[in-house]
Amino acid sequence: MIWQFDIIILIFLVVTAVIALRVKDLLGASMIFGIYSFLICLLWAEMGAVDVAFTEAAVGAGVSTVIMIATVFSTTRRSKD
Amino acid sequence: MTDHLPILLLLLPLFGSLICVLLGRNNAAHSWVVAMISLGGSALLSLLMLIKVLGLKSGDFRYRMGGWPESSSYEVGIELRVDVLACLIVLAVMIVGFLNTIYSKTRVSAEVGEKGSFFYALIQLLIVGLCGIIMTNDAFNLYVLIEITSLTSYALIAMGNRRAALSSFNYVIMGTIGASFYLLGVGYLYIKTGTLNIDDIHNYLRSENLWASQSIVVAFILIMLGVWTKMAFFPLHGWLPNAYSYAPSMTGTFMAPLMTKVMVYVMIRVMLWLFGSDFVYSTESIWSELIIWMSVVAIVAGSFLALARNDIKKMLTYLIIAEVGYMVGGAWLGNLNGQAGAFYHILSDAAMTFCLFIAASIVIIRTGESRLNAFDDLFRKMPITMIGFTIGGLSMIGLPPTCGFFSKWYLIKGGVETGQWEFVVALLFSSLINAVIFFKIFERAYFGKIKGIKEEVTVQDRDTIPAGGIKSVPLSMLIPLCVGSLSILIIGIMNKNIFSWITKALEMVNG
Amino acid sequence: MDIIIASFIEEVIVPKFNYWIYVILMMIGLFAMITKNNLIKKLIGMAIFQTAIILLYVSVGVKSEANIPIISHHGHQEHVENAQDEKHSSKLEVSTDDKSDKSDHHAIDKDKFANPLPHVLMLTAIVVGVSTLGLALAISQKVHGSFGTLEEDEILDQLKPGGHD
Amino acid sequence: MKFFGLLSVIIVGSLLLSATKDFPDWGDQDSPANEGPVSSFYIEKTEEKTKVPNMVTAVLADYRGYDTMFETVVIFIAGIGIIAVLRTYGNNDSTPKNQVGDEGAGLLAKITCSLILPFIQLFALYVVAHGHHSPGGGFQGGVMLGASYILLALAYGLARAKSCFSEKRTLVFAAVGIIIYVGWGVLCLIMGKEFLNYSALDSILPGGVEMARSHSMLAVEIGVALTVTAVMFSMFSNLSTKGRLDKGL
Repeated sequence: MIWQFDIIILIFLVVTAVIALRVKDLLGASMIFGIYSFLICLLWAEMGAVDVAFTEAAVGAGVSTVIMIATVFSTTRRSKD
Repeated sequence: MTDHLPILLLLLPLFGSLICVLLGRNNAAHSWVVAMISLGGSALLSLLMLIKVLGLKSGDFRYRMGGWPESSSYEVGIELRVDVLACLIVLAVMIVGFLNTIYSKTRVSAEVGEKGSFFYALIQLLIVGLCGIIMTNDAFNLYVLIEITSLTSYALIAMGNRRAALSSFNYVIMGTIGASFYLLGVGYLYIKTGTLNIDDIHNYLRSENLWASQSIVVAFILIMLGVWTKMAFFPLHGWLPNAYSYAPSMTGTFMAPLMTKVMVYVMIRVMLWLFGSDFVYSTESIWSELIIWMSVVAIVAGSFLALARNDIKKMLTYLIIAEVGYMVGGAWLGNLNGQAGAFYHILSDAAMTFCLFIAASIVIIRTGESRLNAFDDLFRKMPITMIGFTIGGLSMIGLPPTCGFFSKWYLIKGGVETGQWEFVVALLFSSLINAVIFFKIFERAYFGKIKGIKEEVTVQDRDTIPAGGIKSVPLSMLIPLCVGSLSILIIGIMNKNIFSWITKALEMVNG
Repeated sequence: MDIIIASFIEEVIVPKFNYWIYVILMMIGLFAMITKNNLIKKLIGMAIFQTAIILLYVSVGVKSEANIPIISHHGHQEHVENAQDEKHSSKLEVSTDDKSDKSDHHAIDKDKFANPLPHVLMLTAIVVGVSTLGLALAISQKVHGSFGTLEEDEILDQLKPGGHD
Repeated sequence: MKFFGLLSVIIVGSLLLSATKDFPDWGDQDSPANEGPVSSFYIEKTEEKTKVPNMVTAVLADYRGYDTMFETVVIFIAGIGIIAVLRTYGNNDSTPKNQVGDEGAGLLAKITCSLILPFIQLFALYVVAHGHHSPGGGFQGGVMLGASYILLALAYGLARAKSCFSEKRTLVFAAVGIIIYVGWGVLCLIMGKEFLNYSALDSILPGGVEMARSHSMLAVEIGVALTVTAVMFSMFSNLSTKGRLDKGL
C-alpha cells in the first residue's frame, strides 16, 4: 500500500463517478464508466489485491463497458439527465 | 448416504436445469419431464431429510463442503446446517416447485413460446437457490445464493409482456439495493469478527461482547434493510405487486408463495442465530417496539390497498404484503409463541398463497378477464376451481380448521403474552378486511352478479369464453390446486405436531 | 507547519480515507439509482454502488507491511513475481526482503501477505455484478423495444391512458 | 423523487459514516479480520495443504469452492436469462438481407485483429492454466477468451464469429463447464468423501493428497473458464443485436 497513490486514485474515482452520471450522452457516459473501472482496477492493484484487479480489468473495464456500449448502440444515445 | 442428503437434493435440480438447457429450444415437453423427475426426486429426498432430522437427538446436523476444517475449532470452509425448520421449508419449496411444474405443462407454450426449456431451467435454478439459502450456514454464501434467486426471478418475470419487463427492471434496481445492503452488513460483521460462519460470528460477538459497538448495530440495520427490501416489507414493497401480477402466470404462482417467505426465514435466522435473541430483543433498545409498529402499519396498509384493487392478482399481491407484516411482527414479538407463529405462518402462507394464485390464474385464463367481475357466477361453471379458491380464501380470513386460523392463533397468543395490543388489533382488523374481500368474491361466485336476475346475460357471457370452453380446465391445472388446498387442511390439522417441532428447534437457539 | 500537515494527513485522513470514499461513492450510486430518469444511467449508478462495496471489502484486507497474497520461493515462480513487481515497482523492496526471508527459514509470516479472504469474496461479487448488469441491460433493451424510449417518465406517460396502476 | 432520494441518501450515508470511526485503521494488520484465525489459516496453511502458492486461487477453488460453484451458476443464469428475455427467433435468420452491414470494421482493424487474436487466446489459456502460481484463473482467463471472440465479431462481423461459436455451441459450452465443475464434486462424493472434498481423489490423481487438491483446482478452473467464455460471448452477441443474432454492431 502506498497511501499517496491511494488518495489520488480515490479522488479521481469520485470525480469520474460524478462525470459518468452527469454526461448527457449515453455513449460518453459508458466510456467514462470504463475509465472509472480502470481506475478502480489500479486501486485494487495498489492495495495488493492482484486477482481482483485482474478480474476488474477484464470484467469491469472490458466486458461491462463493451456490453453497455452495445446496448447504447442498439437502443439510443439520447438521455435527458 | 443419508449424510449427503442436503447436497444431493441441491444437485438434482441443478443437473436438471443443465439438461434442460442442453435440450435446447422447442423442447419444452422433454424439459417438462426432466423438471418433473428432478423436482419429484428432490421432494422425496427432502422428505427423507425431514425424517432423518426428526430422529436426531441434537436437532440439527452439519455438512462440511470439501471436508474443511480437518481439525480446528473454527470454520475455514463452508458448511450447511440442517434442522427441523430448514427441513420443513425445503420440503415446502420442493412441493410447491413440483406442483407448479405440473401446472406449467399446458401454460408454457402459451406464455413463453419456444423458450419453454429455458423457463424450466431457470425455475429449477431458482429452486436450487432457495434451498441453498435455507440450508447454508455461511453469511457470504447466503449472499451468493440470494443473488442466484434474484437473477433467476428477474429473468423469469421479464419473460412476460412489456409491463412485466418494466416491473422486472424496477425489481432489478430494488433487488440490487437490497442484496448490496445485505452484503455490506456482512462486510461490517467481517471487519469486526474476522469470520463468515454464522455460528462463529455469533460466538465471537458473544465472547468479545461487541453488542454495543456502533458498527455491529449498523450491520444489523443494514442486513435488516436488505432483507426487508427483498421480502417487500411495507415501505419497501414498491416492486412486488407489478412484478408478480404481470409475470407469466406460472412464474407468479411459483414466486408469490415462496420468495418472500424464504426471506422471512432468512430474517428469523439472522435475528436468532447470527445476532442472537439477547441482542435483538434487549430491553434498552427501542427496536422491537418500533418494528412491531412498522409491521402494524404494513398489515393495515396492505389490507387496505388490497381492498382498493379491482384486479384479482394485484389484490392478492397486496395481501402478500399484509402477510409479510404478520410474519415480521410475529418474529419481533420476542417470545416463543410469536416466533413459532411467524414460522408456522411461513408454511401456511406458502400453501394458501399458492392455492389462491393457481385458482386466480385458472380463472383469469379461462374467463379472459383479470378484474373481479371474472368471478361472476363462477361456482356453477368451475366448481372445483372455486372450491380450491374458497379454501384458500377461508384460510386467508382465518377460519378453522384451515392453517390460517392456527397461525393467527399463535401470533395473537404471542402478542397477548408480551402485551403488544396494537399488533393483536391489527391482526384481527386485517382478518376482518380479508373477510370483506373474500366474501365479496364468494358472493359473486355463488350467487351470480349482484343484480343476478338476468340469466341471459351470463349465457351470452358464456359464448365469449375462449376456445376450449370454461368447463374444460385441464387436469394439469386442477391437480396442483387440489393438492394445494388439501395441504392447507393438512397443515391445519397437523398444527400440534408441526408446532411442537418448531418450538423444540426454537427453544434450542433461544437457550 | 509542513510536518504538522503531513502528520495530520497520515494520522487522521489516511487511516479512514478509504472508508469515507466508499461511503461517498456508494451514496453517489444510490442517489443515481433512485433519482435518475434514464434506465442506462440507473444501471451505471448500480455498477458504481456495487464497486463501492467492493472497495470496502478490499480495504479491509490491506496490511501496511504486506505484499500480494502469493507465496514465491522456487526458481520458475520468481520471475513471475518479478514481472508483477515491475508493475508496482515501489513494492520491490518489500518483496525482495520477503524472498530472502523465505530462503532462510520456511515459516510463513502472515503479516507479509495481504488477507486473501476479502479478495476471494470480491471476485465473486464482481462476477455477480457483471451478471446483474448484463441481465439488466437485456431487460432495458426489451423495454426499449416495446416502449421506444429509455426515459422512465416517458414510459409512464405511455402507460397512463390504458393501465390502472 | 429528488427529495426522497436525497433524504434516503443522507440518512443511509450518515449511518454508514457514523460506523466508520469504529473501524480499525486502513492497513492495520492487527484488526480482527486480518489477525483472525480464518485468515491466518489461509495464509499459513494453504501451501502446506494444497501446494498452491496463490492463496486466492486456493481459497476460491478449494476452501470456498462451494461459493465458486454458485458463482459459475450465476454466470450461467445471466447467459440463459439474457436469451430467455431478449432472444427473438426470426425465421429469416440466414437471408442475405440481414447480412448487409455485417462486414465488420475496416481493413486496418481486420489485419490488426488477425495478428493479435492468437496471442490473446494463448494468453487467456495461460492465465487459466497458470492461476495456481500467478494472478489469474478460470474467470479471468474465461473472460479474456470470451473477449477474443467479441473482438472477432467486432472486426469481422458477427456472422464470422458465429461460424466459430454458434449459439447452440455457446449453450453446450456453458452447460458443460458447470457439468465439469459439479461433476468433479460428485466424483468426490462417489469416492466416499464430502462434496468437493478433493482429497478423496488422491487414489486416481498422481502426487498425493496435496497434489490431488492442486490438480482438482485446475480441473474446476477449466470448467469455470468454459462457462465464462461461452456466456461472455453469448451476452455480447445477444445484446449487440437485440436478440436477433443477425448482424453485429
